[in-house]
Amino acid sequence: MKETLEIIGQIFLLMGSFSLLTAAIGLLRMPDVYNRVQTGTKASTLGAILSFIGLALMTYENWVEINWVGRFAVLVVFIILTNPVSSHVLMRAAYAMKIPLSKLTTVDKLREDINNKIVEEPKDE
Amino acid sequence: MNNEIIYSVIAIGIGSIMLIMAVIAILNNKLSVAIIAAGVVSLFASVLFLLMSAPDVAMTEAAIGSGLSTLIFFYVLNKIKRQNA
Amino acid sequence: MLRNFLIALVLASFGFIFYNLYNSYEPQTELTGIAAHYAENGASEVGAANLVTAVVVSYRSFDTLGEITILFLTAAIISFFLKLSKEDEERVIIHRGTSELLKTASQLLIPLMFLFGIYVFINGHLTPGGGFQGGAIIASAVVLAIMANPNMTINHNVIIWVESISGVSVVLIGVLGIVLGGGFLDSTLDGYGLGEFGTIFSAGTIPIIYSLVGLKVGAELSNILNMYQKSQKEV
Amino acid sequence: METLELGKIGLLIGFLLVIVGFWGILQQKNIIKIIVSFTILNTGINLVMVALGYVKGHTAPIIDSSVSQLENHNVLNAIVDPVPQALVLTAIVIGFGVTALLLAYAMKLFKAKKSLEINDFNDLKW
Repeated sequence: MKETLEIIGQIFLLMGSFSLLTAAIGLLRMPDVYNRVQTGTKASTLGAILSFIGLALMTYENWVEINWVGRFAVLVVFIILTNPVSSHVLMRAAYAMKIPLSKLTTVDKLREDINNKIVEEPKDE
Repeated sequence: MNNEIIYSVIAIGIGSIMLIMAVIAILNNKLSVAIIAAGVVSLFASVLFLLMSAPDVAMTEAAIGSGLSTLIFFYVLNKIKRQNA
Repeated sequence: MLRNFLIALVLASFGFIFYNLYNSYEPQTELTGIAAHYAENGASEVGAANLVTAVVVSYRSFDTLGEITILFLTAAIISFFLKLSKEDEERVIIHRGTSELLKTASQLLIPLMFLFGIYVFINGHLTPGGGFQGGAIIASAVVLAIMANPNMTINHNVIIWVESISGVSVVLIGVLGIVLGGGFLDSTLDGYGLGEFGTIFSAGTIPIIYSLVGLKVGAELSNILNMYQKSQKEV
Repeated sequence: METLELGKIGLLIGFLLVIVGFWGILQQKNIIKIIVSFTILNTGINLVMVALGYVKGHTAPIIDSSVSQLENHNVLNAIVDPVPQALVLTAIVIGFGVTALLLAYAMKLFKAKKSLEINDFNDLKW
């Protein structure tokens, strides 16, 4: 039982580190700031969650003693809550500073919404 | 024993990033870049504290050194910009 | 030119001193001296699992008392310097609208952050953490509140009351150490308050003192941040 | 393997950061840049102090199950020095207070002269 769980946990860890690796490659290869933040957030959130699941499986002893599993669960919840919000605020700040979009961009929904007066334009003071 | 060597290699990498960031913080002419670079130095210092088995210090440094002090720097910068305009 | 030469001279002499210090540094292989005493007897004398907490709150608590006094003085001086005049106080500046997502998330996150800060300083004698870290986390929650709603005003009286009551309580518990224990700020209360090692109700008055320190540090850091936030109103 | 000692690496980085911070304080002319250099110097000194307390291969100074599982229950061979960590803990908080105070002074100075260059503040020069 324990050995099997350990092997499954290691597989999860491997998947998590692969996801983090793609995040790092994406940071280097993406054309502009918005795409970079997007890859950095999405892939690293998934990578962190997978790594925590793997670690929880590897440190599992019995379900009564949920010392570490509970802490990893709380960590995963915190990451799910905070990571998207922080990158959203970062991107809005970048948009307000009028950092140019990449030339390959075809759809700019925020600009459309601003033109249709759904949201107000974020402005740098 | 193997862990120790891996930690040392990680520490050398983190330390070189810290030194480069510190030099950037001093030489760059834009104040905002300098402040962010100083915050990065603090953040990596907290990782180094964790490697040197000082988790208490790492928590304090991450919250205060790279969070709150960067924020008050930006408050001052914002006010100076506003008064200049 | 002369200035650059002098700077180079100062830096070279510092570099020389540091080089010698670095060369003569021998890595420790075992704890010696006072650290060995703390490591061997910390658990039985003070009862805190986290030895850093034992050193900060019990063995060297005068240091901590002086530290929170200095922090109080700093906050007082900053409040004095950044005090606004009447017309500045009433001015309203228009911030750029914060996004819906941040507002909604902050409503969920701020209570969680307060809870986490309180958890950190209540468990300061068992796990990494303590009053200073918990106070910093509470101040970060205040920062998030300010970020989500820039026109928010923090009630100054709350901060003042929390700060002064916790500061006075720390000193009062210290005086209690003279009466019941071995001296000022003695946390063990003559060996009766130690409890079972490793549980939350243990280590004498250490959790109480550290929680009060956490509240005080959190209030002071929030006060400093609040003063800086308000100073933006000044033209 | 002598040079790959974690304590020595921390010490070296700390010393270099101190020197870089001193260089910034002496060489820069903008007050905000001087305060930034001050924070870097502060970080460097904290790093030096923690590195001096590090003992090779030992864990954090918390007595929990990992320490009590040792064969002879000898705490001395298991944890690092807690005293420098306690000192650094307070030093970081004080450092934040000092930085905030310096920035308040900087704001007042800017309000007086509308400038942050130290060469403009020559009232006491003769």
